[in-house]
Amino acid sequence: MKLAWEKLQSFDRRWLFLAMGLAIALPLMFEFTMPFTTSPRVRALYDEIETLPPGTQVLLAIDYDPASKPELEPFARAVLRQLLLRRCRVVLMTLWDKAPPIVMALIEDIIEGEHDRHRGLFEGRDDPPLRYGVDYVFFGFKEGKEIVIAGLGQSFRQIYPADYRERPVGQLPIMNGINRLSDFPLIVEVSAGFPGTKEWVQQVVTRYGLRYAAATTSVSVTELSPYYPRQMFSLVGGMRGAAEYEKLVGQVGLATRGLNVLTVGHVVIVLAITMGNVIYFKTRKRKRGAR
Amino acid sequence: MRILALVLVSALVGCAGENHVAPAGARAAVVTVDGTARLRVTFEMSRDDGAGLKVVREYQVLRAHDVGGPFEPFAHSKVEIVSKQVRARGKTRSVATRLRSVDDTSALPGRTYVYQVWALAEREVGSASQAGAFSGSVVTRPVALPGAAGPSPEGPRGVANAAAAAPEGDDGRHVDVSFEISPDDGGGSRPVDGYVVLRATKKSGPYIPFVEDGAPAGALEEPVDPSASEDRVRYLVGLLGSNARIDPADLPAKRALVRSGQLRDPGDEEGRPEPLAASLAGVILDEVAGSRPPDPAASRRRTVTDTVARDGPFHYRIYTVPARGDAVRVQVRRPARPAASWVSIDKLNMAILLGAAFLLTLVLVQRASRSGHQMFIRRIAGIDALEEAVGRATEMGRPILYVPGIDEIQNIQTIASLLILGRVSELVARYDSQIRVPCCIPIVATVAEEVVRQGFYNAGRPDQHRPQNIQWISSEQFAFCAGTNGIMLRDRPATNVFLGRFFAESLILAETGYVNKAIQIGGTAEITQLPFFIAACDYAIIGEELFAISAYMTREPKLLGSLKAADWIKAGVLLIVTAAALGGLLAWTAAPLSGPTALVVEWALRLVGFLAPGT
Amino acid sequence: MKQTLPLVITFVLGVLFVVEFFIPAHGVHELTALLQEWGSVLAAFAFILGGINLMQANLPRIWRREKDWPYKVVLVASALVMLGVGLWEGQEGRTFLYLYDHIFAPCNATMFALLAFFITSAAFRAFRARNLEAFLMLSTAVLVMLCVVPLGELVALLFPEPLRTTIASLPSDIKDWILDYGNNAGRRAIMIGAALGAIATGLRVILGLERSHLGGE
Amino acid sequence: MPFIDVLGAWIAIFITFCILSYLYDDNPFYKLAEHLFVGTSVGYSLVLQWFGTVKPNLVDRLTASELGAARFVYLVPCALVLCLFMKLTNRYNWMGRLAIAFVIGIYAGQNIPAYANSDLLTQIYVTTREVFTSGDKPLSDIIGIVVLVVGVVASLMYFFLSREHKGWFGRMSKVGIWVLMIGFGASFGYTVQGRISLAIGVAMDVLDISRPAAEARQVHGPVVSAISIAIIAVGLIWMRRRGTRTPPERDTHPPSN
Repeated sequence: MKLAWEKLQSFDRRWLFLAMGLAIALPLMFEFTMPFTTSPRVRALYDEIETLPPGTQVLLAIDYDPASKPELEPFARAVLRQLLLRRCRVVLMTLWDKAPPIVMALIEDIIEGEHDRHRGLFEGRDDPPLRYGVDYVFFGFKEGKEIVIAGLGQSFRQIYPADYRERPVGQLPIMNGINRLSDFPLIVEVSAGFPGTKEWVQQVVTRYGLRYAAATTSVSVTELSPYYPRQMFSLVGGMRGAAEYEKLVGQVGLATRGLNVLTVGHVVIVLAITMGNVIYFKTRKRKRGAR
Repeated sequence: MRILALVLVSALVGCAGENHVAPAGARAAVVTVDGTARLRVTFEMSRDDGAGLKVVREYQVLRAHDVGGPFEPFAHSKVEIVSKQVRARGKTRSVATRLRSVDDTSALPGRTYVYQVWALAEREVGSASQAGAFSGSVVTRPVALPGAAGPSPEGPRGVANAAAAAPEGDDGRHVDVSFEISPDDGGGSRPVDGYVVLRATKKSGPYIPFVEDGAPAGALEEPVDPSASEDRVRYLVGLLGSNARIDPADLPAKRALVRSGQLRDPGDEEGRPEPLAASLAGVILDEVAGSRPPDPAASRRRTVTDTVARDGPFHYRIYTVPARGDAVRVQVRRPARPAASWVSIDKLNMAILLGAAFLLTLVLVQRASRSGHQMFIRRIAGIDALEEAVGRATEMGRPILYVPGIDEIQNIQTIASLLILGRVSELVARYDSQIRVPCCIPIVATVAEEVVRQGFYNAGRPDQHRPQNIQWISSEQFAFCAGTNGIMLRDRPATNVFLGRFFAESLILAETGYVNKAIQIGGTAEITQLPFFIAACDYAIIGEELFAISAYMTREPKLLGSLKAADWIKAGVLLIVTAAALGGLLAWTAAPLSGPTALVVEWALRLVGFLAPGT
Repeated sequence: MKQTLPLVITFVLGVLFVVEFFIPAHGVHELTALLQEWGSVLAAFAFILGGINLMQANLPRIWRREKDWPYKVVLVASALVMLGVGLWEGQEGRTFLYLYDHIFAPCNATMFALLAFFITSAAFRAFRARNLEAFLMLSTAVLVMLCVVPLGELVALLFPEPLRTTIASLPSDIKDWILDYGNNAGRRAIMIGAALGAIATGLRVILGLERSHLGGE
Repeated sequence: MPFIDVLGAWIAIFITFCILSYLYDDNPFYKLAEHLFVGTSVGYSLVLQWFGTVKPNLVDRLTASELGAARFVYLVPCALVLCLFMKLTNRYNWMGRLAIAFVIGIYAGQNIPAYANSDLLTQIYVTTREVFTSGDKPLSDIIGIVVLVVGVVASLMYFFLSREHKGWFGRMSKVGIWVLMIGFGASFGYTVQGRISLAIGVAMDVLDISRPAAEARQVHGPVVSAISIAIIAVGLIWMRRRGTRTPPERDTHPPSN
């Protein structure tokens, strides 16, 4: 028996890998749902958008790359959907060079695809179709990191004289009345790192008193939580936060499915730690006894 | 709605300079709005608006009694975001229209008016051309507001003690225009609607509006009405010199704090003014306000900051705009020029602290190098293990792997790591072993190569240096990680040293090293990655220890002296934090404060205020 | 000359960049901005140096048919193809993006995903309560992990209604408290300490006390 | 979706499993993916540097005639670059140090005020200010603030390097380590969520869950995944049979913890 513990001490870590692999793959294949609550940190943004009058211009900054897609994309989709259902007008931009394809896919899937082809988003409603330049616009990628953010605070039009299709701002009705960031009643950023939430807060949010909310990867949450709730009134952290948002919007999306997997994954890691400790204490006692 | 007149006027007077924005449209017209005593000025947006580099930031409308001028401001004449008005008026109108309009509600019946519409250019970010320098205007045909010409109401008195000067500690691009608001402001029989500042390059004019920069309430200052909370916010914000939002609920307390001139509102992490604890502020209010009556003159002062492009001189006029009738003009007596300053006032606290730190370091380094005796230095286990690990690698005939983090050379952790690499490679050379340095950034690899070469030279074995061992792998994080993994898996270094700035790859590297049974030393100041180094490496070097390694390894008195200096500064930090904490505790538990306790709290708050970081 | 000139350059530039922070006059900022731009140009050209370095390291191994040489061929070839296609087509080129999307991106994502597995093995191996410190670290980690996922909510279902809501929101409260205070205390101390270390290091470099990057010969 | 893109998706899935095979052990499939990955990334970053920095910041400026004589200022960075390339020679490689001194000088200097402001002053300031904003907070936050201040003080003591950690000082620095460990634990706990999320993302990609339905019908992710796993498994077994895969040598030194 004691020898067995000794053996376990040096047991092949590949079994752990297998356990983790199964913990991820199986819940994805066999769906199940778990109950979970929504936290005020996430709810704040949902409630804010629900009270926005139709036609409000909202800036949605998409600052992540494919590597962080699983954590952030579900939120981006959920919030974009909510904004459009509220008939808010969405101004999209990014400071990440790898993000434009992501934004284009978002536009294609949610705005153009669902609305025009399947009418999924506005099913059963009598809404007029969404028009580019009027109801939504994409300003493309801008090089320059935090300097660009500071510049946007002074003049949005200076930094983005034209959208990604080279259409001048003056010809985009959606931009009427928008000269700088403070003209947006709400700014939502989806951020995976630098340049991201921290730079937004440091460069413009406090300086111009912006209404600002952010969704970030869970790794950055520890770093950003001091900014909540003063600088950002809502902080959506990682897949859990995205799942909560999906719940609020009333849609079971990738994050909700992911959260189930996440739970199993966490349990596996906690079990691994427990097992490690049990083995450790068993073998330690043995060593002591031998002495 | 009945249109009395619609007049088309061609573009007139452009301001000085060939680079001005196109005037605010070729067409501008005035109509009276039926049933109300107001005139509506309609104009077409500038051709430059929404196109090209010269972006129009806002439009301003001035008024005169005849075409010859002088054109003066009237209430609400700023059309900053005109399109919002268009949208608000109804959805019947196309939002794409380029027509904008402004209502003049302060015109007097029976009198004739001419309007001048200015398009004010936004400054170009990062270039020398600045706001307000390039503007264009058009003038309308005269039009009369119908109705019997009554006696002109007596307007408010103008502003007092107006002055224009370059702000202190400025970069040479601003002029501050400051003045005391009209004595009639703040409720009375002659209400004031606001203030407008105009600028000219010649004393005789023309005086034009400008785009203010960073000024809290803008060129058009809202009146002070103590009963309206919104205005109180503006009033206080003006005093604090910041455009932050303040919770009106905290106003009385904050006002007393500020007015007393004793306590600067420290602001939060980003320098944004923020309410202090209500209880504490209340206490101080009683203390301070009781002993020092508020100074009415100080609280009535306003400052507007003008961003200018040229050297000047600039002349200013300040208009007090009444609710009805003509604005009252006050000329700022002396013109002002912007001045570039060599000292930044708001960073003075840091300059003092940093200067003291420099001095302390120099003194201790000097003393250490003169006395030369061994200074005590706490054990850093990871570094003690390094020598042994290098020896073991030599025995096994395997190389040492050294990763200087994956950040750019800009980062100080990378620089520190490269300096340590110099010491480590010296050690490696002495043991006659080899060192492999995979780098994520080419310039880091270049410096690393030089450093290792130097290390081998210092150890007296320059011929043993293999430049190809210092390798740029890839500047993509995970590709670098994959490549470095490859080195670990196939060259099987006996010791892995990870020092510098790491991100998510830290655990992959450390786990691969573990599987290969290498002795691993990981060190970083990156907080999110430290747990992984602690978990997967044999030795972890935490935060500041990283920066001390170089001194630790060499025991050079000079370097140890600088460590000592850092410790002294740390002691100072501890003292400050403890003092502030005690002050806070006192303020929180012993309210209401009196006598010495209040003094302690006040000094603690002052200390906190002094530490406010610059922007 | 070989030794003093680099030291002088470091000192002058270092002092300039420290002092620049305190001088508002814009002429100084323009100068430092220009110098920084040169720095970035230098760093960019180092990429070419890096490319040469890469060839120097790999081509001989291919000629000499060293172990794993076919993989080096793959490496060099894929680098050259990517470079050629990119320079020919530009950053937005179709082939360039195709290679990026279907080779680079999945590799990147999967490498990143390996962490989920490694974190398990690191947790198993290293998170053992050997002493109080280790115990604190592992118990905080476990607590946070359990509070992040909706396990607390699951447990709450076992309780009747008035208790249920309290229990359901408890985990996220605990998690946020640890985040705001426990986590921040250590974080701030590290930041303050590291800042002091960084300042001291910068100072040593500027003053020439540390010169392992320039000395010698 | 055109076939070429379907093929791309297949390649991506196969490469994903090649990398994942590293979890089993280092093997030729992983090696292939690894070298492909490093190679493409090198090419990619070179292209990015060319279009992002070298061309706009140097080449375009030197050739821009409207800048006039002012553009000759950009000959200075050219000279620095030349110095850097002198490192390739044997005789003049010391000139590389000039370029290195330039770079190190700039960044060493720049970091001093930056750290003093953003990390040192800000963190001290935030910590002290927190004490004064505690008036109307709930008890849990008051306790938190006390923990915070004591924690910061104690952990800073741990970083004293020129003083022996004995007596009361030693005890405080011990408390400091505890605080640091709690912080690391929290950080670890949060990171787990992020890392597992990434693995979930990869799993969703190969299983077609995150793919639009129309694409999924063409790609057949689960099938391709199964085939990829089969290919890799069969390949590994076959190679082991042929003995091409040399077993990793195990050395004798005790496992290090």
